[in-house]
Amino acid sequence: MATISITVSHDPIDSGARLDALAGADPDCGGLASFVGQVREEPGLVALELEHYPAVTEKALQTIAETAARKWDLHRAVIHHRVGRMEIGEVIVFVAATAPHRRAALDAVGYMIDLLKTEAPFWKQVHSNKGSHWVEARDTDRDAADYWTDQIASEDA
Amino acid sequence: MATISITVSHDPIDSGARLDALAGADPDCGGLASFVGQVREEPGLVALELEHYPAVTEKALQTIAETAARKWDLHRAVIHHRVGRMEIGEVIVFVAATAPHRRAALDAVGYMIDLLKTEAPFWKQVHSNKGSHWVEARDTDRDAADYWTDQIASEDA
Amino acid sequence: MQITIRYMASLRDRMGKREDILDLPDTIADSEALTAHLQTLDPAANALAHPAIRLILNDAIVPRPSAVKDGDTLAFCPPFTGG
Amino acid sequence: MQITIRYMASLRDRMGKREDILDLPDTIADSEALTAHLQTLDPAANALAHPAIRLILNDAIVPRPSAVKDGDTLAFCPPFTGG
Repeated sequence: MATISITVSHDPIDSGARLDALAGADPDCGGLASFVGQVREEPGLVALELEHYPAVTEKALQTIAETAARKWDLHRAVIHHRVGRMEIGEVIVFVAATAPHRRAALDAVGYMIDLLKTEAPFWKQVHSNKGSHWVEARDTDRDAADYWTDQIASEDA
Repeated sequence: MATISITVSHDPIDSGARLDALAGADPDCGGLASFVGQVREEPGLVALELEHYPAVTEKALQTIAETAARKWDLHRAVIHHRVGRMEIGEVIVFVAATAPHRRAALDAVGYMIDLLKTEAPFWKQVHSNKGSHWVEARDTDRDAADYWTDQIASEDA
Repeated sequence: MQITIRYMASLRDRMGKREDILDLPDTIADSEALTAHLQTLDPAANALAHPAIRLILNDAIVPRPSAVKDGDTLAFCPPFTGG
Repeated sequence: MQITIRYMASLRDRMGKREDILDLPDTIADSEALTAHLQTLDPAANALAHPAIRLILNDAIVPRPSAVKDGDTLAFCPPFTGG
């Protein structure tokens, strides 16, 4: 049974400390993959603000992590997502997986980051020096999530 | 031009500190992917010992990181590999990439870890409670490296 | 029946409010009838009918259409943009 | 000509030594002629002829066969197993 860890919080995410907590935590796992999503510098951007739907978000992330753990035989699956206001360079999301083999850990992290972008109720607002606007969903994100959904469906078939 | 960082050293690798050094280092990058390879617990295993071919190793890792940086438009590519004796749970290798987009960062890390397993002159020896033996190369590692080589060749064609 | 309606993110800006608590005729059986009803009250609610808008019913993400009943909380959600 | 030959990892164990510095006839023009010569000196060197064995010539990984010349260092390498 995989260990799943999900947090959604206003507190800054310390990626290094999160990775340290995972490194060596599963001695039977050779591979630990992670992804850190950060606020990217863009012309005029002052901050991002992330809003979510409490309780539903955590449940959605839990489902994503459990699905990944099952599909890739993970020993550990971790999603830490920040909400509230974040400045350039700050961490929005930390995703990680441990598995006996490297490919499984890397693919699982790719899956989790792709799915959480379209299947967990977060909304991103950009505060720029010209005002504020909501970020529009991107077709490429939708396509990335669909890719996995199709793949899992065809394996289950 | 991407920033490439390669180290081969006997010193323990602190994955968290390495990740922290990268998080926020490229404000124009939204994505930071990493992979940590650790000594996996196995029946009887006491330690691993990694030997390498100085100068040639660093050059091989540099080539792998530069190829990844070019193919995936990375801003930063990092390979830190430990040599010498390592106990269970200790970090053998830390690979990371930053890129504007998450898929590029994740694929580049997958490429680098696959290639360094078969294209850099490291040799792994297992010290167990029954004695010592050299680790045999695995066909699956060879296949993983070939996959990328074929892919890059077909894109260049 | 009484339904609590939430407007999330950009829909909150569009509707100019966070929430409505409405007493509705029992003939409104699902999310789509409810959306149509809201459109009669405020043309801004046309945005709720867009097929990309997703629903959270009580504490679950649900498909469109979904049945609604007395006491439910239904949130209209623009496409998610986390990560 | 003089060639320094290194035996890496498991080949070091197999050959029972790390290195040979050999004075060789100039007729030995490449890595394969050299391997054949080593096999005449010690049957353990048969392991060097295996196609999976790779070569490092001076400071570069090179294909088999590769030309060798006076002053070169040639290392015989089992398949790499890093990471």
